[in-house]
Parts: sequence; C-alpha cells; structure tokens
Amino acid sequence: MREITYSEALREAIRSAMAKDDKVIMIGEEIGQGYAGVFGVSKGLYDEFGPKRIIDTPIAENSIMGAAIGASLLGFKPIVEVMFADFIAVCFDGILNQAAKVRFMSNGQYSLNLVVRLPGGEGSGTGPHHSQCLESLFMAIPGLKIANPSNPYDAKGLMSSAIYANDPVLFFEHKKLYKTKGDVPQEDYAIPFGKAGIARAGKDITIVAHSYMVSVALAAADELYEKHNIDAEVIDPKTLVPLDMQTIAESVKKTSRLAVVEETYLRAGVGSEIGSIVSERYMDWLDCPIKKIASRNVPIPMPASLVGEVIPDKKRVVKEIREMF
Amino acid sequence: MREITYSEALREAIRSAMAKDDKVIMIGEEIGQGYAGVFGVSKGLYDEFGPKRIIDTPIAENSIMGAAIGASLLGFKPIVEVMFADFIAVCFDGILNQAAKVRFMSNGQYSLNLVVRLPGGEGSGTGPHHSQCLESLFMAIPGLKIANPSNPYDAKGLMSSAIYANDPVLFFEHKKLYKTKGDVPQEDYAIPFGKAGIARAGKDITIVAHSYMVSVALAAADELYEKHNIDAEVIDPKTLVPLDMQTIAESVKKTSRLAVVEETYLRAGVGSEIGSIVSERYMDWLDCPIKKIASRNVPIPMPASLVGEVIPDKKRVVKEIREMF
Amino acid sequence: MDYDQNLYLTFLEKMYLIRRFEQKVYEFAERGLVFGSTHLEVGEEATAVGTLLNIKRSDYMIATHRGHGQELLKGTDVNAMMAEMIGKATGICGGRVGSMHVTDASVNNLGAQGIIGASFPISVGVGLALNLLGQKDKILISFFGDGATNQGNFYESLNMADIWKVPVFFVCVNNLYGMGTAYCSTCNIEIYKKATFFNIKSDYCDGNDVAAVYNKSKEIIDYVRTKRLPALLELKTYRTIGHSAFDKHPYRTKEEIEDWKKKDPIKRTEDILLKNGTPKEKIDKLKKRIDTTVDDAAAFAAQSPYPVYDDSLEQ
Amino acid sequence: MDYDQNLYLTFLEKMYLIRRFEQKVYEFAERGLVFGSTHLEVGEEATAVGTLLNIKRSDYMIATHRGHGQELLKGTDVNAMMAEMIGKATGICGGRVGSMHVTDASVNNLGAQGIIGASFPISVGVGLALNLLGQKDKILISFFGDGATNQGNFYESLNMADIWKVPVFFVCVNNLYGMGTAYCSTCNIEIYKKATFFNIKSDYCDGNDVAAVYNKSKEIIDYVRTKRLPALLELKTYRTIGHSAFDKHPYRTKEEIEDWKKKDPIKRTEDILLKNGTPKEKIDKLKKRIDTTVDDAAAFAAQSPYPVYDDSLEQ
Ligand SMILES: Cc1ncc(C[n+]2csc(CCOP(=O)(O)OP(=O)(O)O)c2C)c(N)n1
Ligand SMILES: Cc1ncc(C[n+]2csc(CCOP(=O)(O)OP(=O)(O)O)c2C)c(N)n1
Ligand SMILES: [Mg+2]
Ligand SMILES: [Mg+2]
Repeated sequence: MREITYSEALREAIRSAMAKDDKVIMIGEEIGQGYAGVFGVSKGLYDEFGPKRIIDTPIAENSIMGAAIGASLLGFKPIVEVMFADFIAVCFDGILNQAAKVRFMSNGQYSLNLVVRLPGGEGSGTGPHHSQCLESLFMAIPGLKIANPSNPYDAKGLMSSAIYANDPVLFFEHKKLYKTKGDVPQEDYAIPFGKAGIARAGKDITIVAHSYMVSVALAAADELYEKHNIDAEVIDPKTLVPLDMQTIAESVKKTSRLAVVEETYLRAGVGSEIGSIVSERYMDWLDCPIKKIASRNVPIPMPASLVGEVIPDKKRVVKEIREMF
Repeated sequence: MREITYSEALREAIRSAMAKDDKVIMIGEEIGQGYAGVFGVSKGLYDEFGPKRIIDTPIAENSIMGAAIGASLLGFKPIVEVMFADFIAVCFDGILNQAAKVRFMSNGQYSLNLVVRLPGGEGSGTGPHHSQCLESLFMAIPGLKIANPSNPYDAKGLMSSAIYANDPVLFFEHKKLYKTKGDVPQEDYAIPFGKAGIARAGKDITIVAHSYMVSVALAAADELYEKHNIDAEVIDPKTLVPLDMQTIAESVKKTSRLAVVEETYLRAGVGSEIGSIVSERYMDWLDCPIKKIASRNVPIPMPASLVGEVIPDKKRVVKEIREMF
Repeated sequence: MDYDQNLYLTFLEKMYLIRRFEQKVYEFAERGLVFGSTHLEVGEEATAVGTLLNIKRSDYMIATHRGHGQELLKGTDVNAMMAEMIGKATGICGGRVGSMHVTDASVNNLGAQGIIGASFPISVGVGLALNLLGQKDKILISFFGDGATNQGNFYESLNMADIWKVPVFFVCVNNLYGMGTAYCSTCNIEIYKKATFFNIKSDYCDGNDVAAVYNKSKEIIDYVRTKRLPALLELKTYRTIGHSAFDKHPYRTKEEIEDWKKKDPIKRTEDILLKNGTPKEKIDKLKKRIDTTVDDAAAFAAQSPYPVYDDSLEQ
Repeated sequence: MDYDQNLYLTFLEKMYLIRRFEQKVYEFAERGLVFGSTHLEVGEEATAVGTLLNIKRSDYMIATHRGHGQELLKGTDVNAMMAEMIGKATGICGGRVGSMHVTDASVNNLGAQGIIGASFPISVGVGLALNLLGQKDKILISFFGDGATNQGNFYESLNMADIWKVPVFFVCVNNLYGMGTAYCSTCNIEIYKKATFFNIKSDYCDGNDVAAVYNKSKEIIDYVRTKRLPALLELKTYRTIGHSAFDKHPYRTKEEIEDWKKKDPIKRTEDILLKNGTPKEKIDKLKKRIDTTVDDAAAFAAQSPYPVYDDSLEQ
C-alpha cells in the first residue's frame, strides 16, 4: 500500500471532507498564507479552498475558539488548529465552559461539530511552553471527546470521524509523529471512536500506550521479547474519551499484567484512570500490581539530558516492565 | 472551644497574616467595597487594611492573575479570590503556563507565594457555570499545590500554611461549607500540607473524601455503623497535592477495603489517582476491588431532581459501600 | 418620528410582560423554588424591548445572564420560559439550567453564558458564519453589560469584528454597575467610544426611553443588516433592584435608586399614552391580559414535573 | 542632542555584541546544539540597545521570546547567556529552558514567556507591586511584539495600567510580522494609538535609528520614572532573518527584505561614526574585542556540562 506521513494523512482526511462538504472549514494561526500550519498539515489547502474555508487569524486564541464555536452553532464543522497544544490555556474557557457544555445546557437543541487540533508532546527540546501533553486534564471534562492517533492510518481515519463527531473533539497530535510514515489507503475511511487497537499481540503483559508512546512501547516490547522472553501485548486506545475498556480488559484477562505508558504526567494521568478502572472491575485477573510509566511531575525541560529523565523512553519502559516479572 | 464558621475561619487566617506581614495582600472582584467577597470571606478587611491591601478589580480574571503573579515575583504574598472556581478557566494560562512553571523555569531564582482561592462545588442549584469541582484537573499540573479544607479548623490552618507555601496554592473552598460551624482556636496555627487527617476511625473500610464530601462520607459512615454494622474509617487528605498516601495506605492495611468519595468527576478524578496508587503499591492488602464514588460525567445541572443523581449523596455512598461487603 | 399609539401600546405591553414575568420569578425565588441565583432587570425593560422589536425571528441572538426580557422578546414561549425558571421538565431547556442560561433554537436564541465576556468571541464566530453562508439578511444581536467590557475578550473581539466585517449588532446594557462595582471605577473610557477605536459604528442613548432605543436601534440594525458591518449601541439604564434576587445592594445610595425609579421606562410610557389620549381602561385591559398570561405561565410551571435523570446524560 | 562619539561607540558595541552573539547561536543551531527553536533579532538590535541603555540594573524587565538582546543589555553575563542557549548547566537558568525563556534575578530580569500575550497582565502586577512598595524610582520595562497586541490581554492590561497608574514602560518591537502574518492584515489600528485610547502616553519612532530610540526612550522613561505612570513606545523595525532560526520566510518579498537590510542599524551607526571622524581602526578594535568575548562565551558554553536530572525537580 501507499506510504504517506502522519501530516499528509491528516491533510488527506481534512481535504476530502472539505471537498465533499462546504460546511467544513479550518481556523487558526498561520494555517493558510503564512506557514500552512507550523507542522505543514494544511499545506496547499489555502490554494485549493481559499480564504473563506482556510481562515487565518491574528494571534488571538480566544477569538479562534469563539469563531469556531459560533460557526459550529450555525451548522459549520470547523477544524481549529491551536498552533501548539500548550496554547489551549489561552482559550480554555471556550473549551471548559462553552464548547463542552453546549449540548447539555441547550438540552440538545444545539450540538457542536468542532475539532480542535492540538499538536502536543515533546519534540527535541521544545521546552516547557511548547511540549506539554495535556490530554489527561481534559479527560475530566464531560462533554468532550479526545482522539490521539499514533500513526498515519489512524490519523486519517480518526480525523474523518472527528469532523462529524457531533461533539467537540480534542484531537491530540504529536510533534514526533508528523513526519513518520505508514500505509494509508487513498480512499476515505473512518475509524470509530471508542474502539482500541491491538498494536502488538502478546500473552505475558498488557501495555496500554497512546499517541507517540505506542512506538516507544512497541520498541520496548521488541526488546522484551528478544532479550527477556517477555511477550507483551500493546494496546492503543486511539481515543481516550470514549475509552475502550473492553479491549483493555480482554487483554488483561489473558495476560494478567497491566502497565500504562504515557507522555502525560504520572499524577492524575491516563494510567491513573485506566489503572483504577482495572482495579475496580478486574482486580481478580491481575497477577501483580499495575504499573504506571509516565512523565515525571516536572515541567518539560529543554535539554536532552533532562528530557530523557522526565519522559519515558524505551530503556525505562523495559526496565520497569522487567520488574513486574 | 469557640465555634466559628468556615468563612470566618478563612478570614481569621488571612486577617492575622495581613496584620503581621504587610506583603500579604488580597486581589479579586468584589472583595473590598462591593460585596466583601460573594461568600463574605473578606468582610471587614477593606475597612481595616484599606484599598492598597484589599484590591478590588474590574471583571478581568487575566489581570487578576497577572497582578498576583507580578506582585508575587516582587516578594508579595497575594491571595487571589476567583469569585467562582469555574472562572479560573478565563485565566487558566496564568495558572498552567506561568504560575506553575516559575520555579522550574527560573531554575529556582524565583518562586511564588500565591494563594488562589477557588469557591467550588454545587450549592443548591448554582448550575453548570458556577458549581464545578475542578481540583482533579489541576492535580495533573506539576508546580501547583492543592488544598481543600473540609471544616473551619482546617480552613484556618491550611490557609495559614498556604500563604507561605513558596509555591502557588490552589485553595479549593466549597459553597456548602462557608456557613458551617466548628471549633477553631483563637490563636494562630498552621496545618502542614501533605498530612491527611482521620475524620472518623474505623476498622472495616477506608473511605477517602475531601472538602464537602467529608461530611457526606461521615454521615454515610454513621448510617453504615448504626444500620449495617460496618465500621468505616474516613480519611480527609486535606491537601490533594501533596497527597498523604502513607496515611491512606496505613488505613487500607488495617481495613482491606477502599472507597473514594468525591464531588469531582468520576473520569480522571481523585479516585482514579488514589485508586491507581493503591493498586500499584498495596494491592495485596485489598480484600475486594476499590470503589470510586464520584459525580457522574455530566455538567452540573440546576434542579435538585438532577443534581441529586449527578453528585454523590449519603444514600448513594451507603448503597455503594454496602455492595462491597 | 410621529407619535404612533399602537407602537407605544406595544412598548408598554412588552415591557409590562417582562416586569410581571420577573415579579413572578421573584415570588418563586422567595418561595425557594428558583435554583441558584436569578438576575432581574427591573428598570431596564426598555433596552430589550426597544432593540428586539426591530429584530426578526430569523435573526440570531446571544443574551446575557440578565436576559429574561431579551429571551421573551426574541419569541420564546412564556410558559416554557417560566417553567425553566424553576427547573421544570417543560422548561425551554428541559429545566436543566434555569434562569441564567436560556437557549431556544426555535427562535435562533443561541444561549446565554454564565461566564462574563465569553459571548464576545462566540458572537464574532456567528458573524463569521453568516458571512460564509453568504447571508444578505440575517444578523446577530449580541447583548452584554458594562462590566463585561473590561474583559480582554471584548476588545479582542471588536478587532476581529472589524477585520472580518461581521454583521453583529453589539448592544451594551450599561446599568452603571457590575455587581457592586461602579463602571466608572473600573475604566475611564465610555463604552460606546471603545468601539469607535476599532472603526466600528457606535452610538449611545437613554436606555430608559423606549422610543429612543427603538429608533436608534432601527437605524443601526438597518446599517448592520444592509452594510453587513458590525455596530455597537450603548444603552444607559439602571436596575432598580439588586444584582441578583436577594442582593440588598448596599453599594448604591438610596437617592441614586430613587432618582432612577423616577425614570422607570414603564411609567414613562404609560404617561405618554395617557397624555396622548389613550383611555386608562385600555391600558388596564392590556395589563390585565398580561397578568393572565403570566399567571397562567406560573400555574403551568408550578404544575409541571421536575426533570428525571437518565443515564444518557453522561458524556 | 549634540553628537557624542562615546555614546555612538557604545551603541555600536552593544548592537554588535547582540549581532555576534546571535550569529554564534545560529552556528550552534546549525550544528544541532540548540534544543527547540530560537528566535533571532538580526536587524532589530537598535530596539534593545536604544531603550535599555536608559534603564538601570535595579529596574525590572520582562523580555520577549526574541529577547537575547534585551537580556544581554539588562546585564546578564555573556557566558551564562551563551551556555543557556545550548542547554548547559552553567546557563543562567541551569540550562533548563534555553533561548526563549531567560530569567536572571540578579539583574531583575523577571523572565520571558513562550506564550504570546502572557506578559501583559504580569507587567501590570509588577507595576502594582512597585506602587504598593511605595517605590519612587524603579520601573518596569516590558517588551512585546506587534503580533502580541492582538491578544485581548493587551487591551485589558492597558486599561488596568491606566486605572492603577503603574510605572510600566511598554515597548513594542514592531517588526511588521508575527511569524508569517503581516500586522496590517490583523488589525487596522497603529499600535501606538492603541495606548492613547486608554489615555496612556504613547509614541513611536524609527526602530532602526538607535539614537532616535535612545532619545525617545530617555524622555519616556523619565516620564514613567518621575510621574509613576505607564507609557508606550512603538519601535518600527524589521527582522532581516526568519521568524525562527531556520524559517525560510517565504511570506515576505526579497525586495522588502533587501530594502530593510539597507537600513541595518549597525551599518548606519558605523557610517555615522566614520563620517564624524572616528578612525576605522578604532571600530575594528572594538569589534575584535566583542568577537573575543563572544568566542570565549561560545567556548565556555561548549565545554560546560549538560545539567543532570535530580529527583528534587519533581513537583
Ligand atoms: C468570568 C466571570 N467573572 C465574574 C463573574 C461574576 N459576575 C456575574 S454577573 C457580574 C457582573 C456583570 O456586570 P455587567 O456586565 O455590567 O452586567 P449586569 O450584571 O450589570 O447586568 C459578575 C462580576 C462571572 N459570572 N463570570
Ligand atoms: C499564545 C501563543 N500563540 C501563538 C504563539 C506562536 N508564536 C510564537 S512567536 C509568534 C509571533 C509573535 O509575533 P510578535 O508578537 O510580532 O513577535 P515577533 O516574533 O515578531 O518578535 C507566534 C504566533 C505563541 N507562542 N503563543
Ligand atoms: Mg452592569
Ligand atoms: Mg512581530
């Protein structure tokens, strides 16, 4: 099959939706005439769809979010690019108090098709204001969906679903993934929300990882298998909200061991949520305590010497998982 | 001992610190000449300390937070009142990207004494924009401390510590607690962060609850004891960050059962964090799965008929805990 | 404009409807039936009536937390409004959200925000959407208070409104205070001037003179509708009651309040009608009719059931 | 002002220091030693130099993401600056945060924000603190770009600065673009005018004319310092390089860039010195000295160790 990058896959989903449905628009800083997106996702779209569909804005995140919410109330399907996920803090009220609550507060009179693209994660020294993985925070806000593709195939399929999700979707992308390549069909397809994937089948331990950490978990799984005779199953939830606990549970039932690997922070992270659900519902299936392998509770530093200690890497994952046997 | 309300206890701590240290100031909307705080916490302080120490502002949460951060950088110890915790969304960038990161980013050259008072929780129909318990979100942000007093005694003692915490403190208060009374010594005292309290000793199950939910848990514990022969131990963490896992663990070791009761949301809530830590470290001590009893993942409605189903009450706590035996 | 008895009767009818509606809400609140707080606009009724009589049902609206009049005038059913006030299942939002957050898609009321300032960026977005749709007629009317204009969002959105040329009619109900804080203590600039900074057509008028509000709005709405450009109107008025139902408003002097009570827009309109020969009986009959409407709505609301929780609410 | 050779030599020395410093940063970046992105200010050096030569070490400063010049001029040690650029433990922030976030408490540099607009409210807070302290001398100089003035925070903070009367000197380095976006496409108002809306003293000048910047700043800083009131100065300039180190800046025309290169502030200053009789050798010597300073700093940085993680960083 044809190989394309994660950026290209995202663009393909957006382009196709825009071509078919003139209610699909993009709003953000530097997405059109300037940079065509800092990570190049909207490359070429301005030329194709023009300034009415690819809408450049001033540096004013509140207005970007407001523009998207307002347009969505009138039936548009805006895709917002927040240049770096960290900047969502500037328009957080739009997320927490407006977008997430429209459906409930209007008693279903309005619901929003609204994708908020959030390039997150550390990318070779992007530092404390341009590296954060914030998805765990948003899991605690009812009314939002959260997608987090780990590869080009999922990026395209999840984006296609997100545009029509009928609820605001926080679409967490990852800097280290944009240039990675993978097989992606030319034709349109949608990946349903709430259905996890098995990135690697195995029988000895279940590792749940999302976004960029899927590749770290897979690399660790290879080493665990080759050097330490541990056959790990790697589950990629694809969407954190809704979360496919069934697939995770089935895997844990088989392996009797659970580790969660994430770039979000250890405290109140994704591992906390998944770990607690497993201990609530499936405790009897576990042969050993669960393990949360996450970023340490430190703002993300710039130099590699510190980043390597803060964010989980293959070495740490291998070490921590070996301790479970 | 003398009984005073939670509001009065907060005021006593603030008043005393202000009298002793002229770097302690208050900043917020309607805290001085207008309402003296919507919940009356700053009553009388404007008359006593004047407009230079009790600083009224326009409706401009970003400036309130910025004023506090800036003043704190110059050695002041500001106490911010965000009128309702929900409004922190408007100045979230100040919390996430500035206040929380100052110590780390400056390499310890600056650290902030900064208390952000956050009246949270549902209060007889305050509805989706004035009722949220957001503390679980903030647990995932390194660099912040989180205090959550459940009674007047703790309110005074934790506030005294918070003002000198040398890191930003999100001080979550609760609307339903302001008028509750309790024994509070006249003299100054400080309650250390990171030391949980045992609100009720018991041997059959550990219930962790914070803020207003401590009283709900205590009421449930009484009924469990009287009607169902279950002797619950109720632990009040007092601060969610730092979190006193040791006290919780010792209790679980004794009781072999754990439930977490909270007004924050079920998904990615406090129970997720505590539950996952217990299953990571103390799984062998548990006789049955942990239980998370939290607000359902729904924006907070207005009418009691819906609120009663969304937020845990005594009846639900009793029912859910009985199911654990 | 020539004097038009029918128009003045409409002014009176609509303002009186708001007044009576809110009196009933206050009664409900006194009886403990209103959940949370409710913000009444007693004394400010001319602002909603004068503006919205020029607005079509197909136009969009964003109301404020003090929005009962705006919502009623946009066309929401009185019964469904009243039921919402006391959180009943027959309320316009199923009773979920109460007084502060009325949304009514059937009349293009997009919803009121409890977060002061949040409506500005959304208004720009609605205007953007109208532009993208190629709309040549519909506009948005977006209400806000004086206090809200200190939020950074306000200025940011005015700039966006200017550069994107959105057909939004920004209406400031300037009642001189935001809660207990006088506007003049928070900003040294008159509100209508703030829009002129951004090259936006802007004006002000006496918000207690319903005819003045009506005429000024008519002109500005015509401008927004035909030119497809933003505009702002500041209406100077006063709430003669507290910020929320049981606020004793100690931050204002008795004299100030009494002065403003003399400028009551309903009383003023009645006086004009009487002076121009409308028989008192006609006015009494009109009021009677409204009284009945409101009483019926109150009875409807009182008899309606509370909403029932169901798991599908979980998100 | 009369021509003063020593002053011009100082202008040259400081601007050349910034230029050389950033050339070295660029070299490091090319070699992959700079973590993340770095924003150079080639062409804009007169803005930092002209303003900060009038600022005392005891004054406070908030710099921008494009702040190397501001930080060096405020007095931070060149070695510690350079080491921070490549994330070394000897850096001014222990190498933790790199180019974009320099803080130096020893010279009252309060730190630069990576979040555009975040510095405005903090600046108001610093000004408030200076007022509360009863300071009669110290002020804050707060830098920002043209693009930042579209954030709502900017306007909100100007209003606060006005009503609280804070001793803050707001300096806008208007390089015509925010990343790839021309300011004129985002706002129809000139930046210095925005402050006049809020009754704040405001002015602008040619940001590539270091003497003009120096003189205008001197006057305004004197005003802020003695009157204890806010003021704003807009400096019109241009970065002749990309937004960040490897940005190929396709959003600007070659002609525009070449035009501005002709206005290079360093070249202009050198020409004035030469024209007024300063021997070329004197200038060369001065440059040589700076070259050595910067080379030494680069060597120091290169030889320094990377920071080591320790558990006490956890929060
Ligand atoms: C972001 C935010 N800050 C503060 C409040 C609390 N609050 C509710 S109404 C109000 C006053 C608003 O004043 P104004 O805009 O003049 O409207 P008015 O109430 O006078 O009609 C305030 C401060 C809020 N709801 N949201
Ligand atoms: C809140 C926020 N939005 C967007 C960005 C991305 N960004 C970094 S620099 C920049 C341009 C800033 O323009 P300006 O203020 O003119 O400063 P300049 O870079 O031209 O010096 C942008 C948009 C950011 N860092 N923070
Ligand atoms: Mg008002
Ligand atoms: Mg610029």
